[in-house]
Amino acid sequence: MNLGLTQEQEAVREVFAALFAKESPPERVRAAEPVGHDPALWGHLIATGALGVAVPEAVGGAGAGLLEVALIAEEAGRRLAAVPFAEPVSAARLLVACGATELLNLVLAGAVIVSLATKPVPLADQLLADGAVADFVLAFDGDRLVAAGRPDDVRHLPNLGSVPFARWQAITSEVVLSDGATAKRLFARAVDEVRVLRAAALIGLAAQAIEIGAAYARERRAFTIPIGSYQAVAHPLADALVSKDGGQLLTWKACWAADAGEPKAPALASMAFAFAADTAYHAAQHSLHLHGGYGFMAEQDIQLYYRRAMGWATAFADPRRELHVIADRTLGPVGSIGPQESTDWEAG
Amino acid sequence: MNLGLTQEQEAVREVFAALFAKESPPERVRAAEPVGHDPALWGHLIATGALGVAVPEAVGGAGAGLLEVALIAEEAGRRLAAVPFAEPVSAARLLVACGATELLNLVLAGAVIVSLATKPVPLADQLLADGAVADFVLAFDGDRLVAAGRPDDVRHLPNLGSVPFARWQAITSEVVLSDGATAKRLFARAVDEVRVLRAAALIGLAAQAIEIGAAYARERRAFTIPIGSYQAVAHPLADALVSKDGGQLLTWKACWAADAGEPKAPALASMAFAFAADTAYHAAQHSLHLHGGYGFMAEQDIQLYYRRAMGWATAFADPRRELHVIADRTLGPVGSIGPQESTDWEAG
Amino acid sequence: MDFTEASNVAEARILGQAFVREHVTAEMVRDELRTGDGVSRPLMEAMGALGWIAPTWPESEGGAGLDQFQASAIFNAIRAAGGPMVGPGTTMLAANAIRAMGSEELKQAILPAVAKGELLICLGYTEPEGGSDVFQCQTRSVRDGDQWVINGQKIFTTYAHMADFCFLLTRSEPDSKGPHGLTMVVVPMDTPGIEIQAVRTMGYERTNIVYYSDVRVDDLYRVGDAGKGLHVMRAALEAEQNVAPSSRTPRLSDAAQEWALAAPDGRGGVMADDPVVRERLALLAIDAEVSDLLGYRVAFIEQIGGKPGPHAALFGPETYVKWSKEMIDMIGPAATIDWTDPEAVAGGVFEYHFRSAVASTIYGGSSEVLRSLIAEQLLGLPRSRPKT
Amino acid sequence: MDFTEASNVAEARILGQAFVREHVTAEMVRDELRTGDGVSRPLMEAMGALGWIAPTWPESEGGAGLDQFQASAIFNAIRAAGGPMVGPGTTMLAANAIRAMGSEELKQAILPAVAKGELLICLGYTEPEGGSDVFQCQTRSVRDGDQWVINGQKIFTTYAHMADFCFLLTRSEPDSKGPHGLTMVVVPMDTPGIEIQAVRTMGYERTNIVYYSDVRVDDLYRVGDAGKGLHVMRAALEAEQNVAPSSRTPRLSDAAQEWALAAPDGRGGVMADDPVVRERLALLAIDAEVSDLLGYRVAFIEQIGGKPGPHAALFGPETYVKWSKEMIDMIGPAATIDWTDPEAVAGGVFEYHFRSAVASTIYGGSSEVLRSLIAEQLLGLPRSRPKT
Repeated sequence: MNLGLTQEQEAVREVFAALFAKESPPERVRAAEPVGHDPALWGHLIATGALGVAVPEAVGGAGAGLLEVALIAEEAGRRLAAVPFAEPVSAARLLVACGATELLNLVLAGAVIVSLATKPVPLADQLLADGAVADFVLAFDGDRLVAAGRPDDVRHLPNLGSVPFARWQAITSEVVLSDGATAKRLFARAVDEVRVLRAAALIGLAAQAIEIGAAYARERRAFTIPIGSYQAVAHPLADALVSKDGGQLLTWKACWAADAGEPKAPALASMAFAFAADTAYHAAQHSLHLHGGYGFMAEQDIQLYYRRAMGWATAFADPRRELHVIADRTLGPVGSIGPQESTDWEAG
Repeated sequence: MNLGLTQEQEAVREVFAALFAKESPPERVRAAEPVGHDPALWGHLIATGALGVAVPEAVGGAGAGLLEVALIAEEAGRRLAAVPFAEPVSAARLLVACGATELLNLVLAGAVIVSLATKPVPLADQLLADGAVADFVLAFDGDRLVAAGRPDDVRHLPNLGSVPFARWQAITSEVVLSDGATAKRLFARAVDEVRVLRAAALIGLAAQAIEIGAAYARERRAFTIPIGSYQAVAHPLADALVSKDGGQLLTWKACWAADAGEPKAPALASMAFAFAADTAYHAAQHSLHLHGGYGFMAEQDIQLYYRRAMGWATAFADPRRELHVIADRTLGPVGSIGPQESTDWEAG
Repeated sequence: MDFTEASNVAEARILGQAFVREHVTAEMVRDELRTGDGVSRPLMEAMGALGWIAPTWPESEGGAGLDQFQASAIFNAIRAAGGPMVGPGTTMLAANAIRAMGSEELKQAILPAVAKGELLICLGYTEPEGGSDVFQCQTRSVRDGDQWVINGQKIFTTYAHMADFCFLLTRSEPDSKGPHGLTMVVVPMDTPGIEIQAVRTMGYERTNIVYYSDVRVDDLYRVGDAGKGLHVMRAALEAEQNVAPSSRTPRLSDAAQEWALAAPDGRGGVMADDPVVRERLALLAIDAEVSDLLGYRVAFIEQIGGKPGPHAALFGPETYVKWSKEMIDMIGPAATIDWTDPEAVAGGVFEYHFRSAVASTIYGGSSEVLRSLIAEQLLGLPRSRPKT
Repeated sequence: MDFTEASNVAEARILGQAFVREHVTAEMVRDELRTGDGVSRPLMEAMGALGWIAPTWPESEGGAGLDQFQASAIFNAIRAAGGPMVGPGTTMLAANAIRAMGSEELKQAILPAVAKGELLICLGYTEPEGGSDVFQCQTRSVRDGDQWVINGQKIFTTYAHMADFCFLLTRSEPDSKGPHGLTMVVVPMDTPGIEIQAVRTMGYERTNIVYYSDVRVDDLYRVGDAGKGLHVMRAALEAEQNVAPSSRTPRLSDAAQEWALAAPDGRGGVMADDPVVRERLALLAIDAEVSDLLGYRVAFIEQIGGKPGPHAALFGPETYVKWSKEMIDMIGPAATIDWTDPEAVAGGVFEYHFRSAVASTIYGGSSEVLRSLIAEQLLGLPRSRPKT
């Protein structure tokens, strides 16, 4: 049992913390709001090789694991970085698994953005989280895993969380990457990676929302004393901090399990997503609320966090429906379990 | 719209508030704990005609409605009265509806206790809320509504909430009261009456739990000031009061709807139960918690409330499963709804 | 006990719905979403023509002589259709205080025009430093002959840029503190020295910061006695004629049920068949019912002369915030698309609710202040915050 | 980063499980349920024989030289089987303080016997008026030659009626207040003047009120310097050798899953097929996982010399209370039948958890105190309660 980051992992974290602090301050986040994409920041990410951190060295990556990209996602979340990340990182690893090195090279070079459609239903039926900015989307229709090319007419759908949502009604090209059982397995793993990376981003978001709230509560006074002296302000913030720290560990464990090929990895991935979504919402909600009337002024940063806490989670899944995924993975699918013998009771 | 009680209703409330304050003080509640039944208190209830308040005058009752008995149930809940009430009141009204005046007369005279098995499954499969004390149980097996006589060997099952639970494995007699569609309709109405009366009892329980907690919070000091000065103590108590007052109104509305034959009555009955169960648990839980280490001492009254908040609700139903009953009654059963036309949006 | 809608309330509701069909146009609704002003002058005039700006005032004063329940029914019908009601509602807070405490001359100057829907009055209570604690008021008023000279700054002055007057809380006694030494003035907004700065909010609402620099106002516009601003504010808040806004939780519940009963689930049924949807809609329906009941409770207890406590003001907004989030979880990402896009679910109503809900736990007294009031006034607990 | 159980921890766990099969008898578990003492002398002696009472002490001191993770694995194995562990755990709090601050003579008199499982030490911190604020201590100690004379009253002294010593907080400086002027004494419980009154709790636990009347104790039994009781208490709380109790949330989760996977649903399947069960078990599984992780986090951060904060002490008990209620809702009324009846679900374990859970949000520092500590120490917020 070792919960510490290695020196290399700490270094990854620091580099990207510094990058996002510099290249994704609130004014840049606001400027990118209409579509939720900051091409200059994206350029920096490509230049630092962020998309290839968890891609093997043999095919042009840095050969690290999911944990390292989760650290980057967390720092991106902390600064509300207006760039696609979870799906493109997962998509890049999926390209590796499918041996699609040509497209992978374009991705790592920054020539194209490749995202992932995370539902196993026809592409046209999905609201794509990166649909407004992606050039290709990897999609699984239940049998085939394909790389679909961006339609000519893509309308960005303006939304609460500034997610670059779009629908792709008619695609311009389609390349089959894999099919059958292999495709299914690879797609499931890729979606689990999205779960974990979205969880990491939401944890980073929560961490910063708590810091913004705590800073305000230390300074702002009401009825002559700092509002942070009121338990109604302070205690939910303490709960948020505990959730954030717990959610971070859970996300890291999910990464470790995926990297180590542990059988519990899928269950942990869905747990991490559900818990992080809840954590981020409550942290941002309370932090916004304690700002009083200022909280919903457009000029305050906390409302940016509040809207994304909701938008980033729902872009992937309903946390409540995710509980049924967890149940499938911990208890087994419905109907799969015969009555078993109960064992002895355990007290206390 | 008139939310006030009539003078007669206020009088009912006052009479029974006084009765339970006198005949169900905490020491009597404790003395009755092993089985959860206080025969002397039961005798008083019979003597006051409480069981017949909502029975028509023509058959020996007082001719009032469900609202009046709910007021009694609320006062009983406030003092944790160790007597069966919701099921026997509902059973008495069911006997009226079935024309079983002979058994009804025995009930009103206090010669027998008749309760209700609230699940539409074989009697032997049910944990009967009044099983340890009832002489007859009215039960519905999906087709027939019967009055079943107490088995010779009934073992009381000791439990958290001092509910007189027992199972009736072999009954000694069985009289068919009704069958077919009529039986089904009458049984459903009777169960809804139990919902409402259990809700009323839980609301009364919540009200007193809040009072006990508030009294303690006014007096007890921690870190030199009364603990009621701490928002962490005071605010959840305020929320509990709001829930209690809201839950009381909801329960009254459910009574009114049942008495008035409103189509919304069944939906309101299940809403009242689910909301009251939640209200009672949270009120009692917070009130116990604010007592610190004293809260779980057996000698403190608040732990009596805490255990019954749980036990009285679960004796009837899981509040979460009750939500699906509400959904059936507000949205219609699953699969019953065809896609409909959406109408215009409504802003703000 | 009777929970049925009284026949005169049903009549009022039906009249309100008929009014909506005629006067609340799709364009008006869109304009409100676009500007966030909370005001439509044509709507106010149409309401005024029927005595509906001040529906609880007697007809002799330009009102409609309705009771609380009737007035609520009309206002709710207009709100449900998306008609901007912040303006009329807020104006009436000030107008009711003027009616209770103002001089005859002031009443004549203001009230008939208010009732006709011709005057719009904004509220100048909150200052940047004060927040929930309006008695931190630092905006100064100094008597100078027949005039008051006002200097200061107010925040959250919704529709200040459209208003005819501002119902302004000022400190007239220089050394006073807290609730003492305050004077209420209703300031004509075209007076020189007033500067208005727009503040955008995430809830599609516009509000304003208003700067007052040597603003000179005739003593005619003083409301109540000088130094007694506290009493005037109380009169504004406690006027029996105020029509409390109803909870939005029931409207969210209705919208969500409508969605669930119509949206296909892709398996030949509707989303209302999904257990994950059913459970949430059931819980929301309970909270909607309780919100409504607590609202009726306020009207009922006030009608019989009691003090209902802020239950409704706490429960309604808290449940509204909770469910505005849960409904987006339940419906999915399409519910976050905003009203400007045709793909928005139910015209973007869920996105709109999510953006607006959080403000509701602040504007009508923050939930924390309301919980403290309940703890102190109804449970007898000691005060949890310093006195000011 | 590595979340696998280290091989030496797995070994410790397996040894613990083997120990359980031999020493934690069904009779011992029943006795504990019946008496609520939290102590089994035979269990303590068996643990002592293996150095497991003080597993983190070196073997030369009678310990087993294990690390935190190994010690936890053993303790958890015994706890999971229902072995009463309150006695050994609490005794070690006092023993670790004595080890850190006691005189050589006192250490010799106490510690070897503790390690062997022969001595039981109870805690005398809390007084009736003080509650969470132990520094309200009014129990007086007065030096008289080579002795201390003690008068006062303590509450919540669990297993006082079985203990050999009480680790007692006293006020030795008459005019002192709060955390100053306190002296810690480890009082032999057979000293004349000690009277013990049983207090039953709803959680099947027995605790006690202990009265001290002119109780005379040799100065040998003073722990640390006179007047420095605060430091000794801190040493007790912060000793690296303490083995933090693990959260009960994961055990509740395991018990509930076991029930759901075995209990027939009456339609040929099991209760784990029911969506209402699945959703709750999934949420509980998450909270169980996070509880465990926060527990490991404490051990890990302490191991690298950091201060972990009371996350685990807050999250574990809060989720335990929540789920002990939800599991009864989910399973139904049969889960409320207590352990004395053969019909009890899973031997009454859910009823037991419900009764015990609430105490866990108080005993290890109330949740409110822990939240305030987090707010103050980790978020830099101002103090929310008066200083004492």
